[in-house]
Amino acid sequence: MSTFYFIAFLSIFFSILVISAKNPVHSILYLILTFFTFTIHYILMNAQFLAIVNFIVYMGAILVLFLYTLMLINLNKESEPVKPFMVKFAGVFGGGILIVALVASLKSLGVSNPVILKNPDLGLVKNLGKVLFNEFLMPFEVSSVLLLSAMVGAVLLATKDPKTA
Amino acid sequence: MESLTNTIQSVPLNHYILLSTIIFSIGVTGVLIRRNAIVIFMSVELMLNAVNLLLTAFSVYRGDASGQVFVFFIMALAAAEVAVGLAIIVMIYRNTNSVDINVLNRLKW
Amino acid sequence: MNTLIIISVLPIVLLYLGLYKATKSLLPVTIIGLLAALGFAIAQWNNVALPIYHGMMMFDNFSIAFSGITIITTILILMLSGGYFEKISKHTAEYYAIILFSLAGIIVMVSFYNLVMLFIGIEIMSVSLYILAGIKKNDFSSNEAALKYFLMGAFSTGFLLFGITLLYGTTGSFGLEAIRDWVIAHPHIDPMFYTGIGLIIVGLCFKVGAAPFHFWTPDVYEGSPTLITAFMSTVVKTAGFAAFLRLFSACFAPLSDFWVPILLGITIVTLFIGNITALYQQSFKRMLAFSSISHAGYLLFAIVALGSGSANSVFVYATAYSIASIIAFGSLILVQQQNGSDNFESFNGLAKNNPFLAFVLTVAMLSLAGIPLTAGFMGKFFMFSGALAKYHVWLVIIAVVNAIIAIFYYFRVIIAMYFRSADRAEVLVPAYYKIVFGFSALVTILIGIYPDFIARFI
Amino acid sequence: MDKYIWLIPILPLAGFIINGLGRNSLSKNVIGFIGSLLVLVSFGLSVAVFFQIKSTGHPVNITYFDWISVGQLKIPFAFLVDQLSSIMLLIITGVGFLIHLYSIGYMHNDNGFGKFFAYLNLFVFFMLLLVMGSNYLIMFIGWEGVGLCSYLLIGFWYTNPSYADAAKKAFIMNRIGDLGFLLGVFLIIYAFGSISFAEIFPKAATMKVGSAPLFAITILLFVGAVGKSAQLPLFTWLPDAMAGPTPVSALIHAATMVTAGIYMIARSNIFYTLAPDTMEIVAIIGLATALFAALIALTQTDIKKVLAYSTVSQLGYMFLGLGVGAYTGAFFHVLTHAFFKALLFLGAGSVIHAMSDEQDMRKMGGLKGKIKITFATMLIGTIAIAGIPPFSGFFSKDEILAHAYAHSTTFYVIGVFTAMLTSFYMFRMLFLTFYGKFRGTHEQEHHLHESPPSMTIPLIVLAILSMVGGFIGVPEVLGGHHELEHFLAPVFEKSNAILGEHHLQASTEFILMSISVGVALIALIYAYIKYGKGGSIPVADTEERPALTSLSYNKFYIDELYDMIIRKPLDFLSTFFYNVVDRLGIDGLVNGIGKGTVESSKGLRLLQTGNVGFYIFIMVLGIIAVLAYSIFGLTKI
Amino acid sequence: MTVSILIFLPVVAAIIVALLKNEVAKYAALFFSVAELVIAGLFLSRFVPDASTQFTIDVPWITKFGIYFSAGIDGISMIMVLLTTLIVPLIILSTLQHKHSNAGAFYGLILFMQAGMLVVFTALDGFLFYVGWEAALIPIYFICALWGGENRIRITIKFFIYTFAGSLFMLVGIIYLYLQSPGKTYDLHEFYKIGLDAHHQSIVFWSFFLAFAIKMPLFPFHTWQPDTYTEAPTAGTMLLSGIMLKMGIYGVIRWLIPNAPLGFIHWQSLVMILAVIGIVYASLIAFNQKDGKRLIAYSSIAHVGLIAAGIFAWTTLGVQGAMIQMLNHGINVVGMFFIWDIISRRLNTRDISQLGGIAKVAPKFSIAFLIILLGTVGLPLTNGFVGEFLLLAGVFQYSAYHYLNITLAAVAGLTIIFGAVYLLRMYKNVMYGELNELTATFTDVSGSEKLTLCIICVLIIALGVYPHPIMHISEAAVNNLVQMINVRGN
Repeated sequence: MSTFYFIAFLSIFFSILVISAKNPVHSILYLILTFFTFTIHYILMNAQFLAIVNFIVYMGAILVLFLYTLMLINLNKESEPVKPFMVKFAGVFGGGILIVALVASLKSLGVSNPVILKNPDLGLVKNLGKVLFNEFLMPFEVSSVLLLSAMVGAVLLATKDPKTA
Repeated sequence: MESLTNTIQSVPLNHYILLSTIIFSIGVTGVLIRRNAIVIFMSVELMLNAVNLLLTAFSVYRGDASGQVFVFFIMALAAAEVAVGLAIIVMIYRNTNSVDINVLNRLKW
Repeated sequence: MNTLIIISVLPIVLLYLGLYKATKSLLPVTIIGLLAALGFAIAQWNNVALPIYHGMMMFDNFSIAFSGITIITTILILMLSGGYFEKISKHTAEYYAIILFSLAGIIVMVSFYNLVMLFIGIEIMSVSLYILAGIKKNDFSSNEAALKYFLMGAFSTGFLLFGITLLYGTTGSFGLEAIRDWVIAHPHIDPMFYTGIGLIIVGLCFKVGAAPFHFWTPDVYEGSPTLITAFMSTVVKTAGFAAFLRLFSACFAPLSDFWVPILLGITIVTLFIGNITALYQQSFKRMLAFSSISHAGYLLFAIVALGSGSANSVFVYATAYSIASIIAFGSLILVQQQNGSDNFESFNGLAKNNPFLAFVLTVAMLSLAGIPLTAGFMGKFFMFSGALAKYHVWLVIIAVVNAIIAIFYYFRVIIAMYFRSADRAEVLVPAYYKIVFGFSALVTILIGIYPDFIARFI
Repeated sequence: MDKYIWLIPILPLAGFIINGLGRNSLSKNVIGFIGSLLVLVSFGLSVAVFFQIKSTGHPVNITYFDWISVGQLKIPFAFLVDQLSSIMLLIITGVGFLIHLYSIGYMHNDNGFGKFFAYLNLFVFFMLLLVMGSNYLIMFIGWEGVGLCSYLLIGFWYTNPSYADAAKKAFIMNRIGDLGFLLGVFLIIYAFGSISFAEIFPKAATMKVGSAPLFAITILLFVGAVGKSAQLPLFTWLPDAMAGPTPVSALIHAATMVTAGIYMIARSNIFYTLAPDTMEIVAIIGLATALFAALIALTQTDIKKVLAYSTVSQLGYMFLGLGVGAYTGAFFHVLTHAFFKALLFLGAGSVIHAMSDEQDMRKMGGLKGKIKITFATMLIGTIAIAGIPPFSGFFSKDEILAHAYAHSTTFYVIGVFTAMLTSFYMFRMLFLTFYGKFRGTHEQEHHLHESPPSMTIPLIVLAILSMVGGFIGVPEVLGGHHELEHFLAPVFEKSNAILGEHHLQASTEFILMSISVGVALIALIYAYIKYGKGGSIPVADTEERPALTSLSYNKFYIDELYDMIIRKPLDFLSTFFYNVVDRLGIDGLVNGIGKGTVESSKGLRLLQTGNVGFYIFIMVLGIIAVLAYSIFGLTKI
Repeated sequence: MTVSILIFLPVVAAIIVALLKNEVAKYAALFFSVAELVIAGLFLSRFVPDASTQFTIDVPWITKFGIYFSAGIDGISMIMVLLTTLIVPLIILSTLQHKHSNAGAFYGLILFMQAGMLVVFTALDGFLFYVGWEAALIPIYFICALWGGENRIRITIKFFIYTFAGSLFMLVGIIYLYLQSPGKTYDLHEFYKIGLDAHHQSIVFWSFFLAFAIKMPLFPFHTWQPDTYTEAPTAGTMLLSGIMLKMGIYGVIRWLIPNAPLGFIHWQSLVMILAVIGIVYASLIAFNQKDGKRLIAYSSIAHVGLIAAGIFAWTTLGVQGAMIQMLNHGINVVGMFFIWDIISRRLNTRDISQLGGIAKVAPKFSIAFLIILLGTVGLPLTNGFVGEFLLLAGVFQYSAYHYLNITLAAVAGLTIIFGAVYLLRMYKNVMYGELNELTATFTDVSGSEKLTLCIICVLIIALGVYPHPIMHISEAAVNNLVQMINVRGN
């Protein structure tokens, strides 16, 4: 139990660092840490498949892509102009209010049932695979369109046009 | 592993909700206060992950696998989005040598 | 289902055609493919509709009707693309492909029967649109549009997902049927569910461009290539509303006491922001963007006054709006090509040299303004009827006030074309354009005179 | 005879159409001949009708077609000729014919000869309609129709703007009265459900004296009469109407149209009898007008203006007569007045003709030897109007004064005073014109000539009528037995029954008569001393006048007063309404809404800053609002 | 033989004419409009003047909403149909000497507008009524904006938006009635049966009233009108004033009062007062107008105010008066605008102060002008009188009944004085006085102008002398309607 709270604290801590770090590269590094804490959360919930996917896809691929892009366009320095204090304040304030509003509207600050693993095998690859390729086959297939489209698009946009520019 | 997962047994669902709400909102705050498009995008990713976490918690709580499958799809989306998003950012950087969103105010009024 | 398969496979074919430099065949192949898809869709008309693939999708008349109209609209828009994409770059195949990917997403959106499908459909559509908005890679506006759309879209996706998650958390399922059953079975609903609905509303309102989540619309519409703007403001908007309506009528109808006030507020704000802001625009394109916001407001009527007629109202309205918008954007493309400007002034004196173009554009504007004997009026009429039936009298009165404001900016085009003179040469209208314009104008008037032939769908 | 009665009005109408269409193609002789002849035929028919009624005693009532019929209200196009109207027919067609005849000579050199005759014929048509109508609406047709003809004829020489203005003024003032008339008609419809004389008068006769609707009806109808018969306060149009050709002044503005008001009240006598308050008002207005106009006439220098004011004054007398219940007397005066005033106008016309269109008496003088017939006839007319027996004016005026005396001594005194003034200004006119030295230009003197026979014959005929016309109403004290009264008795039967006979003693009557004759003679003598023998002439316009004279000469500044209290405020209101209320106020509001919307658009579009951060911030605010609603809104559900 | 012939002939004609060029279009339009008049005459000859609705057509249109293409002619509609079919050829005739650019479109629009107005006047279905209402608006907007004067763009858009605003509220009212109707249809007679409570009827009343009041226009909703009349081409002005504003009046009779009788009673006095204020107000403003067309525009507001007052008095007298006066006003006002058209075409000005003495050079013209003027001021034996008399009588009945004694009628009656004042002033300034340099060039009317004026003058006098046949047409229908909605309960 205390493990959860510790990890939760870390999650929040790192995510705050993500948005407050001046250097974008640091932000990414903090984000990696944050995602790592998420992976731990998944493991805690015995969602092994997600933990692995999160580790590989998010931290391994996506964030590295971020980092790569940052390096590519030389933004690895504290180049970002600082927003006016008022804007920042308004942003933080808005975010804070959002937390309060969300939580309040969920009305679940009070104690509720603990999360109990009814089915310890739930998050295992085998189990999820069954669900994914049975019930969720259709979305799985369709999401290939998504990826294809994104792929084509990314290539289309990121390539330099030889003629122009 | 077993002992690790057992610790979860006594964490109320609400705390998961609270946690992901907070992280979600931190993501939102990040979007609000940053000007670097990439960092903003990262904040969005933070938001998505908060949702993922919550979905997983619900899934576990309900003992229903579909939540975790949904997380899988979200990750697929995130991958697609990152590909496209970074491509766009790179494209813009080529044209403007900047990824500051405040520079992007040609379209207004 | 065949429709979806065809539309998903077609872009791959196109990409191959592009690879082999068969640029000439792209448009015909696309159109033939879409017509085939349309044919398959219509073939299923009135078949007994059951959820398929474990309740993931359902091709009922609703979905067929909206698939049909989105496909037709896409065909019309693509017919305007002759020569348009070539001017941007030589990657025309990709452009067609991505549009079709987007359309695939839309087909999913209008046929979903599970929130997962809704989500994936929306994302396919959105991600494709992010790309399409930015295809003019060297155009600063296009870049900006793409980034703005992307950032805000991704941001709003977060809320949509959060909402879906909360629904899942309370009901334990993503299936529409399961959620509806759960709603009916639980008179005292967990607050989390309500919050979920609220956040889903936010997410969807973003997609359809309703205030105060509309901010991306004008900028993105203006910055994107005009043809893409046409696609966004017609097909995408239609799909957004179809999805919106499908979700709410299937799941949340019993909870209307909760979400109607939210949507009511959003509707009113949307109407006012859209119409009033459109009033002062100097750019025709940007005016259309704001007008599309206001039309979102009218379309929201169907959801606010959710009832058996809602689907029909949305269908008629969206059809009317789409075909009129196609004419508007099509003419804009032509005028822009000639004048290089999308200001109202660039339409001055158009009637003298291009009476046909001026006439169809007038029909389109009248339709958008909701003048009787055009389809737009029927759309508004259906919407008002629905809202009044639910006793939203004030809403209708506000809508009336807004309809009055709207006349002013729509008529600016007409005034420019007919009553202001300018030295200008005749705008060349390609044959494809003429067909599209003629067809659209005809349909607009036809629906305006005898709406029964589409009003009995669904 | 009943079968041909429609011909009486239709013949002049035919004349109008023929002359109107052929005004450029027909020769002047033909036009004059057609115009006069048709009126003459009408006159013949009128005589026939008159004798038929005189012999049978029954009125003729013929319905032609449904004119207006709405719900309960049925208004047929129908004629009613009874004793009253038959006499009016005679006056209109008879005097009318003479004036047509006169006009042939008078207008001979005018370019608009055909038009003039067309209008005259049209006028006769409308006037006949007025008196023949069997209900108030047909009467109203004529009522307004004569107003129109009056307008057209006053503005006959329209190139002169002031003439055109006079025409307009006449029409508008008449219309003010017409509104009152119309409202009266509405009230009659409302009270009786009909407007046919034959239906409503018997109904009215059963009502109580002084009942409220009758008061309102009579007052409203009287407003109409005030406008048409140029009474206070609506009399100013009549003097201005002298802008028209002189025959018009004679026919319309002396003999016929202006008496329509008296005719109408005489026609509705039962209403008035039952509304004594109105009677009082009528009498007072009549008396005031008589005096007021006479005062103005005292100092006028334009020969036609003098006659015009005298007409107003005489009309006032008639109203006085009506007001004191002397219906027959008033009508008698209508009759005699028609003769002598037509005569005087035509005579004045003859003078003007002779003087090469000069109307200012200060430039005349010494004409009696040059235009003898005119002088002689004018003299007769003057004596008649002055009320010197045995000429016609004496009898009729005396009858009114006698009734006035019976009603109230004050009325009588003022009446007699007015009679004295009348005598004075009339003889002043006569002396100024015909006596003394010629004061005109040499050219005018050279040009002096007596008028052609077509003009003098009517003068002579009218002079004879003015002399003998009074004998149809010789009162019993003078040994007559008042033919007119007996003839008209059926018309006023019910009124008289209610009013009761109030016979003055014969001695009183004699005294009254001698007083009035006496004052007339005194005035005559004074006028002679001052203008005939003394040869004084009114001062030129440029010179100062004594205050009172000036007041009279300037018509008590009535026109200026109206200008100030009515016309100017209305014009001001008009401009104010247009510029301030309409343009700035209402339209400003309408435009303001439009402008406001555009302005708000200007403001609202600034929301679209182009900054993604800001957009998202607003989105977040929106989301917070939605969430806040779900927090607070939920409590309700 | 159904009314659809009457409705669709102009539509077909409009399309044909729109495709023709210049002179051909002109004469084709004239031919079609006369043909339409002949057909209307045919209808009239077969018309039985009782309270029934004849020549009906009733086919499903939008089944989902119970909308039918349902139209027919009763006595009230017959008069309006006559008005429309009579005035339109007259207007086309009056334009024969004009050279309109793009004549095909011009005449096509006129004919299309005629169809719209005929729909309004014959519709028995709320939706159809509304559609006709707007269908008549679009063409006139284009007529005014395409062939109008200098400020036409700003003014016509204002006109369009203003009137459209009103009619949208009416649409709301119509839909509302539909939703309340027992059979869920847009059928007029179903609407009559709804029987809402007074409060809801008030809402319905206002929603309709706004549309009609703006269209007429009634004070204080009139400010679009003088500008529009001034800027519009004369044919447009004639269409607007001659026929279109009668749509509003007709609407009051057929759609407003019977659909919301309780609301009507509740607001009757206010509306009456508005109408009467409008009469005096507009008349006063007309006093000092310099522009002839604008003067006639204000005079038209005053006249329409009287018609409105007569209707809102809701007595047989008043409503019958309104019926006949609509016809009369149509003829007179078209005549008036034609007069000004002739003047402004010859002299290129409508400034009254620049004119004068025209009577001298143009006697025929001056006579026609005078007759039209007399008709307008309502002199007896001209058409205007019968109408004004009945209207005022109706107002009088109302005011007498409502213990206002005669105040309201007396104030309303000021129109006959004021009308004379401003019109005679105008006549004097234009026709009388000496010629000046400008007016000396004036030539008398000839050809088609003469014919048009002749027809108008003959109509003015004929209707004034013998109005009975016309009144007979609508008598039964009006009686029936007034009896049905007996607001006094007696």
